[in-house]
Amino acid sequence: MTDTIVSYLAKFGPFKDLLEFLTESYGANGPTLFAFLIFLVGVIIIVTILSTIGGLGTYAERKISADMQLRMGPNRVGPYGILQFLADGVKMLMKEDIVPKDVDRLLFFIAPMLALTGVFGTLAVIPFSSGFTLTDLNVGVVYLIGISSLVGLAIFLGGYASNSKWSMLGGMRGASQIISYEIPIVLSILAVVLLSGGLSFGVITRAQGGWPHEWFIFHNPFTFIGFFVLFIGSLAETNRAPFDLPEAESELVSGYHTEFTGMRFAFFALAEYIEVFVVCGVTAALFLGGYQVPFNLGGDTIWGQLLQLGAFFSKTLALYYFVIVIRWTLPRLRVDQLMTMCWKYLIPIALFNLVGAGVWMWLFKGKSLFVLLFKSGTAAAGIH
Amino acid sequence: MMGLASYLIISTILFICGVIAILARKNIIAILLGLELILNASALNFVAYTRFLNNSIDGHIFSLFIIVIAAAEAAVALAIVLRFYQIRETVHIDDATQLQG
Amino acid sequence: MFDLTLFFISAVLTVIGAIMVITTKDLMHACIYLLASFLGMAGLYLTLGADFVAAIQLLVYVGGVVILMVFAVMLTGGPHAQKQNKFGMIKTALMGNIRTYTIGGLTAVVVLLMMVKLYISIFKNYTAGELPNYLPTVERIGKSLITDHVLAFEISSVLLLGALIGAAIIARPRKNRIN
Amino acid sequence: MDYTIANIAPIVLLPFLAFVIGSFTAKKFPKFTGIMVCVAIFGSFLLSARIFADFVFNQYSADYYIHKTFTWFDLGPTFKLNLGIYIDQMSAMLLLMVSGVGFLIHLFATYYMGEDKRYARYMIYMSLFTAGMLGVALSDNLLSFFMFWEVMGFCSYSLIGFYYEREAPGDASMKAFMTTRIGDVFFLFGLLIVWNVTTQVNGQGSFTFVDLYNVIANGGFDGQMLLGIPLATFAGLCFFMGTIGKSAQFPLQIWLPDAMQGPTPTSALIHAATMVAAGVYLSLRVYPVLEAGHLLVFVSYIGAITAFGAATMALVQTDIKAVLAYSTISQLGFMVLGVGVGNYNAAFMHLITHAVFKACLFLSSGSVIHSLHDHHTGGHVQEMPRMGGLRKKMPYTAFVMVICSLAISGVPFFSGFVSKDRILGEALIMGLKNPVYSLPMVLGFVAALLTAFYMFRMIFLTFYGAPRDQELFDHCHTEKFSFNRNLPLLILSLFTLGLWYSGSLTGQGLVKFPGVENKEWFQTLIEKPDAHHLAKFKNYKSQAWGKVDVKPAIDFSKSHYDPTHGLSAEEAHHAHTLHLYGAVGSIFIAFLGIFLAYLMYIRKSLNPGWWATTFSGWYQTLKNKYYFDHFYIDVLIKKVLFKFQDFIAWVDMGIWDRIFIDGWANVNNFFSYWARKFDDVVVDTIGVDGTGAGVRFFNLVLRTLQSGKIQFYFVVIFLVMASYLLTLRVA
Amino acid sequence: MHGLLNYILWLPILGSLLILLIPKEKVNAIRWFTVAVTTVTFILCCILYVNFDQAVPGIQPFTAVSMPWIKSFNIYYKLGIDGISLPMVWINGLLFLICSFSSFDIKKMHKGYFSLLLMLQGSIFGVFMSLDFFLFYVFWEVMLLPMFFLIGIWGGDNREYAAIKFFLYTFFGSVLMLLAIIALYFAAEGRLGAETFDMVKLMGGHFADLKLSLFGMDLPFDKVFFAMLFVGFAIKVPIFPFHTWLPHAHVQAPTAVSVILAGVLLKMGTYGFLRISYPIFPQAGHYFGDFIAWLGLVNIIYGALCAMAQTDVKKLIAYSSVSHMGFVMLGIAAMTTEGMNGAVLQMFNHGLSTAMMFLLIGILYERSHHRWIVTPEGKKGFGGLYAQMPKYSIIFIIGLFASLGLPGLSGFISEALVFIGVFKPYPTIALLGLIGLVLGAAYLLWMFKRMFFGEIIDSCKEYADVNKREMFYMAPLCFLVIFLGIYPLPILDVMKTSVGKLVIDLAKFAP
Repeated sequence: MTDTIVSYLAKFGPFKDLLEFLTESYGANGPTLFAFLIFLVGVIIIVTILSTIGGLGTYAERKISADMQLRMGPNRVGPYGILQFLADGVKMLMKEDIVPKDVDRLLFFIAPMLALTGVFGTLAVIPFSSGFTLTDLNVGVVYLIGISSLVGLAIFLGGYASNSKWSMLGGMRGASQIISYEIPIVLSILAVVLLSGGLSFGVITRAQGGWPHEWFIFHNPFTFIGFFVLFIGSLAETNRAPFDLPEAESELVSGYHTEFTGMRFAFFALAEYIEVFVVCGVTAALFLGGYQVPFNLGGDTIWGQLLQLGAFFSKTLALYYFVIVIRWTLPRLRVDQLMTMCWKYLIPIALFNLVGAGVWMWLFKGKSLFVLLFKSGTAAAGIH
Repeated sequence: MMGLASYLIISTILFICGVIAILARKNIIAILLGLELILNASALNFVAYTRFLNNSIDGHIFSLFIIVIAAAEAAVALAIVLRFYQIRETVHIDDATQLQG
Repeated sequence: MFDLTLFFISAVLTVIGAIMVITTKDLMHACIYLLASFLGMAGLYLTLGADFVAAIQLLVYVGGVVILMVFAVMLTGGPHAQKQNKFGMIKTALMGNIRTYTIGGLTAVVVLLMMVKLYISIFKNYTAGELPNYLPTVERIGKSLITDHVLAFEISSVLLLGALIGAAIIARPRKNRIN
Repeated sequence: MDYTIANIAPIVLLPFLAFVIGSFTAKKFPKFTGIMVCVAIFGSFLLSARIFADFVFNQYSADYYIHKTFTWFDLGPTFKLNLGIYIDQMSAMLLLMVSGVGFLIHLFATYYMGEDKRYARYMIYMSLFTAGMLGVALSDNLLSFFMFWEVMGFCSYSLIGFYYEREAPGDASMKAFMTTRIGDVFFLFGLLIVWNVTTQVNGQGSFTFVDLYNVIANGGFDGQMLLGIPLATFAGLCFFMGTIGKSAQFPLQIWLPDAMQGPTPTSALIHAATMVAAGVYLSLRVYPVLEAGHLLVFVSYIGAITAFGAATMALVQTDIKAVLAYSTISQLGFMVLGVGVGNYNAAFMHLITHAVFKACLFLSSGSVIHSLHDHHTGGHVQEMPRMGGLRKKMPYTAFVMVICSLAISGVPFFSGFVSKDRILGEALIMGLKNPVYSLPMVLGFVAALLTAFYMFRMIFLTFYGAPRDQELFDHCHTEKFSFNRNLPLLILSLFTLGLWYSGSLTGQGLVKFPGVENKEWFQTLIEKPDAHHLAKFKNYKSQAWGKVDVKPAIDFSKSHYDPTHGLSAEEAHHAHTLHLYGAVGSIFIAFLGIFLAYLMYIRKSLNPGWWATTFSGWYQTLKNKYYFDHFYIDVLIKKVLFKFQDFIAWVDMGIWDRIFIDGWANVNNFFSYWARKFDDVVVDTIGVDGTGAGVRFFNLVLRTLQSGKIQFYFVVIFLVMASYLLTLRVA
Repeated sequence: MHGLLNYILWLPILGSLLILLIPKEKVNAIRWFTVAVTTVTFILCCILYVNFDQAVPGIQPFTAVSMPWIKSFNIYYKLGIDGISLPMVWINGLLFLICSFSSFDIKKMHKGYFSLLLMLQGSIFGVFMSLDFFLFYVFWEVMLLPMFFLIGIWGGDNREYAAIKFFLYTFFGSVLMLLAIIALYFAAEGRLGAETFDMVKLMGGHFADLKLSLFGMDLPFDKVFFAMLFVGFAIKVPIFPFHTWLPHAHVQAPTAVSVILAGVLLKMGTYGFLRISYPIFPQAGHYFGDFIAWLGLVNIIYGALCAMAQTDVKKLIAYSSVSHMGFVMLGIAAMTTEGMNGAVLQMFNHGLSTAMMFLLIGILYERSHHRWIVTPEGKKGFGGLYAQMPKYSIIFIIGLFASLGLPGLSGFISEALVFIGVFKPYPTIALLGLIGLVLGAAYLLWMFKRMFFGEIIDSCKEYADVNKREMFYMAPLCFLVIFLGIYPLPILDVMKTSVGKLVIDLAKFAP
């Protein structure tokens, strides 16, 4: 567990002194407890920020769609209506908590929680910067995929528990869609894993560089295709348009969360928007160099960390913007088209990419296309 | 507290629960749940022995294969259950006695 | 201390989950309890230093098996289906009764005895020693899988492929059989 | 004069290249192709003329020759195949004749075939043929001789079958090829014998004539037997079979009349002047073998029978070309008779003179045929009964044809007299000396009589008298002189004069021109390869093919004319006297024949119809060619060969394949049937099914345990496992 | 250069597998892919030819490939060529190239056809290249499979019968051969010190005085197994009386397969004599020499007589193959330099001329859909083709005369060499063999006369002359037939050293 907040802080002198003091006074459990506290603080910070971002996501969605449709969008609450999400949140908290009569109560309560748990669980391994990462699990990628599939279960349970036909259909669609699209996603992530030689996000990010030509997306033709496979798969994973079949308004009223109101609905919505952020972040970390800054500006200092955070968030938010634009651009797919797309196109392509990336590794000793093209460029060679 | 014994007790509980689920339930899916429990119990045993008895990695690999087999078994078994349900419209275990002697 | 906390939470989750699986009357709930049990198992694996196994446990059971189970439950009746089919059989089977639980319990006791007998021999030879440090296992597992265990690895890949195709073929509805 | 590859090889290569180039240009530029072929052959003619001049006028020695070889292929120490050229006086003359006559015939062909739609193809075939014939003349060995010989055979086949839209040329071409093929395979066998004998003598096989002569000179054939026949006889017979096939001698003469289905220039070149003569040329080349094999009597009989039989058949022909065809066979018979009676150079001289006048006759007949166009059938007319009086319409042709007929009939001062008289004279000598030769002698004289008769019968029927088919006569255009129609005829007829051959120009002949010295010419330049001649081959070494000619180290003295031809004075006188008698006799016979023809067809004092009806049996026999065709085709081939081959094919497919090969299937079926029975009854029913029945019985008992309830099974499993484990003792 | 044989051998087989990946609707892609593969193979064969060192007798070192295959049985993957096999390899490359063009006419199941064709090519290469007996046998048997299907699926009306007959007959021979192979394998232990399948090691007459106890009799080992190998190869050649599968197979097979069958496959039998039977059992070879020579003579005359009686053109040419292969047997039986060289050259030349004939008949069949010279009803099947198809006729004449051995075309030299070689040991047979030459000319010319001369019959009036594609693949054969007739050195030179060595080796064992 190298790249976490604790290990980052451990590089600074005062912190070490503090640890020594704690060790002297409380024994071996002292530093652990302290690390746990710092961890807790980090978690609170990240959850807060991400919840805000999730809320802002709804705002951004409405604003961008308005932009595209030549409307104003929310503009009453706060400057440019930026506080609209707070207003919405308050409204939802204030609402009556309706539980329909024939629902399966246990599942009805658990489902939103499960969704939120799944999403927040993934945040543990997202590499926001070299210092500001909650934990850099050495099986980070697998963990992320595993824990995020809780969302799919949550959606299904939500649909099942509601005891409503619309919800049921939405839940089923969501679950089948999520488990199907997990396969191309995993396969294209594996290609990246193959190139970088590690399952942790830290390793993968550090295998790339600050410049675009050092990113994995431009490493070789297979990863270039792999990026798009991953991105399309991510859209389906998060039930975003054009794959928003589980909540297709025009067919299923509102899909799996038709019967949910108030805070439970808010949880679902929040989970969705945060998940979009998460997948964008993952895509950025895997393919677009993550938090890497050109020339490694700032190094380990706090400024360097801020630059890295800036780099990560700007890439992620750019993707986020792109996701929203796609939602308001493309029409929704049919169910059979969705499945055809996954099983007949994305999976073969992803398999091909995986094999291709392996062959590339074997043939060119892992050198990127750029390095091969400009072999004489010592700078390019030196970075790898 | 985190000794071998505690893990073995947990796994034994899981195993016993699995056995009871298999024998007591009449729903095929519930029986499958019990099977999963049994498989998990054995996987846990493997990992625990690895940790406490020898530090080779083989126990991990064995539990990985157990997971793989469990996944395959779940897929095929559930497919069979669905097919059975399509044909017989029931998932009662005692209705699946076509193979009796 | 952190480990211990994790162990307690996980153990409780696992055991409670497992017991609830056999006691609950609702199949869907049983599935959810099973999920809890699996999550606990993942935690237990972590406390045993098996990070990769834990992650795979999460990936396969949470992301795969439980959803499959839930699907199956839903497709074989769901909560409000009719109780009887056209043959007069019970559509959604009972979750057991006194008689079955008795048989199960008795068998469980026998099995428990058997296991105790097994464990005795283990504990006779076992002396608690210095436990090794937690080390990352991914690389070791990976190398082991493609060197010592490559045959098993390949066979399991074939098994999975067979299971995939088999499941798809078995579950596919035959159009000419539908009335 | 130096001879190099550059000035000898083109003799053959020019026509061959014309053929190769012509094959590509024939379709697009037919006129050009025709001209190119003529030019190429004229080039060959010039080169041959130079060689001829060099040999005949400059060297004047019968011993002089050029022999150059190169290795064609080499298969290791024991097998090396050399090819090369051999030029002596005989080949030099043959080259000149072939290229000269060939050129004139090609020139005529541009007239005769000019309007034909396959004109160019015709010309290139002719060109290939000429290349083959020149190759034969240049060959130093029997193998290349044979190869060119077969190339000629192929060209002959193609040209006889040139009008392939009709059935008859197809039959004729196949007949020609097949008949000669029979002779050819014997020729090939002769080659094998030669190779074997040379291998035995020299340790290195060879096909060259000089090696053959060398072997004979060294007595290589002595005492060798093959299949109970002396080897030399066997070899000689094989070679002579080649001659019989190619020169249409008895009994393989049947193909030549049919070969007239080809265009007339073809008949002139191939079936009169050159190819058929190549057979005789072969006999002349392998003369020592014939002599060593004591075959000359046989040869003379064959020749005489052919000469006589063909002449009799010619008597009754009505087709103008058929008459000429039989006359060709007859004249070839004379040549073979010349070989048989040992008059080597007379035979060769007759070959040359015959080539010239017979080519001329054929071309003339072609001229006649080409002019006669039947508007009813759309074809040309060859039947003499529909001709008559044509000399008015085509004076040049008539003149030339009469000249040539005089030559062939043996009228003095014409070439035919010179050569034929010498053959007959020698036959007379032999016949008087040795009674065995008397029959050939008599037949030879009678054939000469018949020759004069039927030739003039043809002349009179064609050109004299009143037109018998007035419509045809009217449609015939009056002949206008044209260079490619009449010039070749006139040039050829010029060379039918006897003075070119008789030695009169060089002072050897009976008729001497004043102021002419006695110089070497035909009679002694063409030296018979007898023992004396062969001696010089005893230590012979051939030269490798090179750029520059290296003349033999021996300085050949120029030969002098020896009037006694190496005989003693008394013998020479005797021979001379007999020759004179023979000459007088043959003059008489020639005139008698012409007179008879005159009586029959001009004066009409003898009625040919009366003769035909009176001797109708003979007439039919002659008409049917002595029933040879009938015997060969209808009896030998259709009755014997076809029946035999059908029988063989029936045995092969019907008996061998159907019964013996496929019959195995029945055997198999039999065994497999019983094996199956055994399997069904004993093994399966009793053994296997019996076991099954036993099992089923227990099954009925035990199946009750199989309730199909899985949980029951689980319980059993757990209990059994538990019971097993509980019995284990704790270690 | 060292792996060249590997490339030549496996390229077609790889090609035959790759064809299976092309969708079956893309017929043109399949055809041109086959052409590409055969072209590359042919170019490799030419490279092989160019690099051939004619001074080296026996196996060329630069081609030798040897690696263990099944070590426990001493089986090696051992390839190599010498002057005897090189012409065969080369003509195999050439004929398959030509056949892939000719096979454009195939009407059904293109994918399978071309795949099998390439597989056939690869296995034939294997037969001619392998120096390990076991490998040889494997390729020998593998070759049967594509052949069986090619005849059995794409053949004429009676194809199943022909295919099964071909298969069973050849298989029967192969089984005898296998027996001999195994016997040699075990006999080698006693004679050479180790059990081996290596042909080169087995050569040299090591097995002369071995005895074989069979049914209570003491039989000479080498004579018995020479006879078994003889039957195995004789069926392939085919030698009378084992020849009856050939007419059936030829008549029923599609054109390209007939070409391969006559052009290359028959040569495998005679190649077997030269490569296996004689070098391994030279004493037995001398012992059976007269017998084989007489059989060769019977082949010549019997085949010619049967050919003459046929009314089906293809059957006629099939029997003519029987007749011509008799010359090869005659040359081999003579065991003289000239005879052996002539035999090998005849193998090559017959490959060219008979391939021409079959291709030409295939072209005609493409237009007429029958092959009767005289139909079973007794009418003319063809007539006046000369006027109808002039170009075709010219090519036909070249093929015909090459076939009947006209000097100046390729067939003559080999036949002449055979006769020269045969004359010395067997003058009688040489004399009788001449009948075969006459009959050969007779049946071919008779066929030509009946089909080509005369008026064009009604059914022939729509036949088109050869098109460009057909011209394209016939032209090289015409050229080769004429060129090699005038200048045979390109083939003679490469083989003479090897053949000479064989003859000298055999002469050592002359009784």
